Amino acid sequence: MATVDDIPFDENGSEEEGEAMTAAEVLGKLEEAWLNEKFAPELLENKSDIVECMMSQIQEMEENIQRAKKGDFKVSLHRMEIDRIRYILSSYLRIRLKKIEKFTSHLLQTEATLEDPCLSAEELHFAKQYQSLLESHMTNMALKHMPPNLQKLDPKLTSK
Amino acid sequence: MDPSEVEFISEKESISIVPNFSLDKIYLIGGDVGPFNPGLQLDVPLWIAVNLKQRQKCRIIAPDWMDVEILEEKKQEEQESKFFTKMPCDYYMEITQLLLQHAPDNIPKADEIRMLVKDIWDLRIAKLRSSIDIFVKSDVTHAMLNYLTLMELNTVRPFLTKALDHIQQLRNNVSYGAALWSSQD
Amino acid sequence: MSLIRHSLYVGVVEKPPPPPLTEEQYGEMEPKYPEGGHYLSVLRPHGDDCVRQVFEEMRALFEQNQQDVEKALDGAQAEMFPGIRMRHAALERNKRCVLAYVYNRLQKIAQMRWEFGSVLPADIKYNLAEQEVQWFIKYTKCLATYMRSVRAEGGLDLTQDLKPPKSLYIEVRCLMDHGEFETQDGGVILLKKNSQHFLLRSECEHLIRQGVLEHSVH
Amino acid sequence: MSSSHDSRGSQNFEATGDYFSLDDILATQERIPCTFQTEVLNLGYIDPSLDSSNIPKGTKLELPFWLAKALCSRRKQCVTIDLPKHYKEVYRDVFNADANVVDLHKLGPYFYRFGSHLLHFEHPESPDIAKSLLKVFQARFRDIMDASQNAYDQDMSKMTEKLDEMEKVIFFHGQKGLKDLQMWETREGEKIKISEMVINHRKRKRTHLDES
Repeated sequence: MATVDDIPFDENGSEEEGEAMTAAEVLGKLEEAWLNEKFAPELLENKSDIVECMMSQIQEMEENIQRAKKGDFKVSLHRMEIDRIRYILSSYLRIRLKKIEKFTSHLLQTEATLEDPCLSAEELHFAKQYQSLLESHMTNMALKHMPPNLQKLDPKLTSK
Repeated sequence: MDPSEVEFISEKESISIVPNFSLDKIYLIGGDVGPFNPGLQLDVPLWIAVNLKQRQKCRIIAPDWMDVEILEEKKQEEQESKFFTKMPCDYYMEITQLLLQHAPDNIPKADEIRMLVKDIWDLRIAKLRSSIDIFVKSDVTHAMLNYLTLMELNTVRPFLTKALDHIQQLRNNVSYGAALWSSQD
Repeated sequence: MSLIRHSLYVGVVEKPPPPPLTEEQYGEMEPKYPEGGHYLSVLRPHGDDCVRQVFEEMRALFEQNQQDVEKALDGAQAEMFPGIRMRHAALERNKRCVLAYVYNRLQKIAQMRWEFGSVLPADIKYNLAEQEVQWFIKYTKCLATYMRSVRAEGGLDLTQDLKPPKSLYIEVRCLMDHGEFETQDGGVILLKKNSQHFLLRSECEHLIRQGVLEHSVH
Repeated sequence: MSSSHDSRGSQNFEATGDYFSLDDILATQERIPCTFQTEVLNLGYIDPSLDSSNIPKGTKLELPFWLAKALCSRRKQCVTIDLPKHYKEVYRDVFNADANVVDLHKLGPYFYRFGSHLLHFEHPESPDIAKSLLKVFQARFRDIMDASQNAYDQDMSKMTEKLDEMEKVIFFHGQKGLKDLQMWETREGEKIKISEMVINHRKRKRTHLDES
């Protein structure tokens, strides 16, 4: 039976400047990104490679745990670690999502002009959907009932 | 940031334990831990130490700085210095809290330690408040708050960012007003 | 033409913004505050009637302005101009107030998804306009799509893991009869009022947040 | 989440970001003494005391900021404005003497925000107003900070009722920091809690049931 100790470390490390990172290094990067995002008022560049790498680390570890003996003492430590990492991941993505909701139109406007996209592909999709939900609701509830020259949202006023 | 999050970060710190069981190395995502041999001291992350202690699988060794004499000296130094002194550990507050909660039997003179850490904390927070007040009243735009720990900074952070935003706005008003004045001359 | 006396925002968050241009000196408004300047987290009923009144006022202001603009084009520019400007300002102000009202309600409704979960209590729903209920459903979908798209099987539920984990299992007390509950390892337990359980934190966080279970800390 | 760090100058109170802000809507509702420099046809009804269908030239009215601003643009000034009294020199002198005793809430719950908006009119006293706003806050800051950090258990309404809205926000952030720390020290913070909205919803339901 395979044990949880058979996790290969370096195989899944993401590439940065040609050097493979260990899982521990990726985790360190994730923690750094999380704290930076927490303290920055604006949305920072996405780190989706790190997120993806950690997600697959967790997944792999979970699969290994499935195969391990129940009640194994080691297993509980692995599970606790997974819980800790999952907390960082979800807190990190949550902070970003809240910022995206707050600055949607501004972010969508500037995203096109940026060399490195700030939003991940999934976040961009969310932002676009959210923006269109917002706009159509504003139109239906308010703007379309207003006199013709007042039916537009002035992006200069409303995007932050 | 909630203090529980600062504590969460501090739980990564390494701490010595003496296990009473044996187990091979564990390959965690965050790095290897172990092997564990009964009676043999080793370093593990704090969250593991606390977990093992809760299951009565180890004895925790208090960090060097968690010592009445050292802390008394530290307190003295903090009292005498105008500035913040460097703390022996960036997570002194969190680690004290966690160890005194989960392993008071492993910490010599636990109550005295608790008092001393609290005293040092209070001294530093009072200093922090005066520095903030001086900062707000002065015209400088950057403060050097060396040697502050994350937990200390964290207790004033939301409040401070709001206050500084507000001050910044009012300062901008002044320069805006001054610019108007000169353009009218 | 008369400006309609209305009190927009009876339906808004607990702190009512002022009414836009009203008939008598714009109406004195003492905003009532819950502690801390935070808005109450439960929405009052949607102020349909008030909003409709604002739209009517806007229509009236707009029509009057159109007439005045025509007169201005016929040469009465100087006389008409100040009135046009005043009405235009009132129109923009009304627009801003209504939009802020709609927008701030939406923020609260989005927040509800995070706090109540994807099903709203009936009496909360009752306070929402039909379109707001629809918006809640669409937002829920949009969020679900995003959470599913975070790579790995099943995605990542961002509405849980709100606090740093301390232990795998936690002790909980049941605050109400909730019926059977299937645990992650396949077992079934009965969540009966006042019963106590030892559950995986990750499987009962939602139930705690929704007030079915209470987390006991010793 | 952190606040929006705006640092684009005083104009930003009216520029982006604040359009949907209820606080800003309330602040721009504060009134300013205005004198009409032109007659305005058909709008006499906005003030019942006018007793006329038009607003005659020379009429003095207190208009909300948003309206005064629209009538004051550089193109053509329909009204001239006077400073609201608590931004005048007499009051500025009072603030200078001891800003801490002043009840800013009474003087206008949006003392700073409205004051900043006032600069828009480029009144000759604008630079002094701007300086005074900054000084008042600098002088009051210590008390606000200390009160917010010292007395979590005491009844703070005496303190907070004299604060401007912005000061209140700062005060409550301070209180929250202190409360969070205390919760952490007593290990209460570990507890996973019922969400705020669910609590409020339950409370309301209960009072509702009690009433009926």
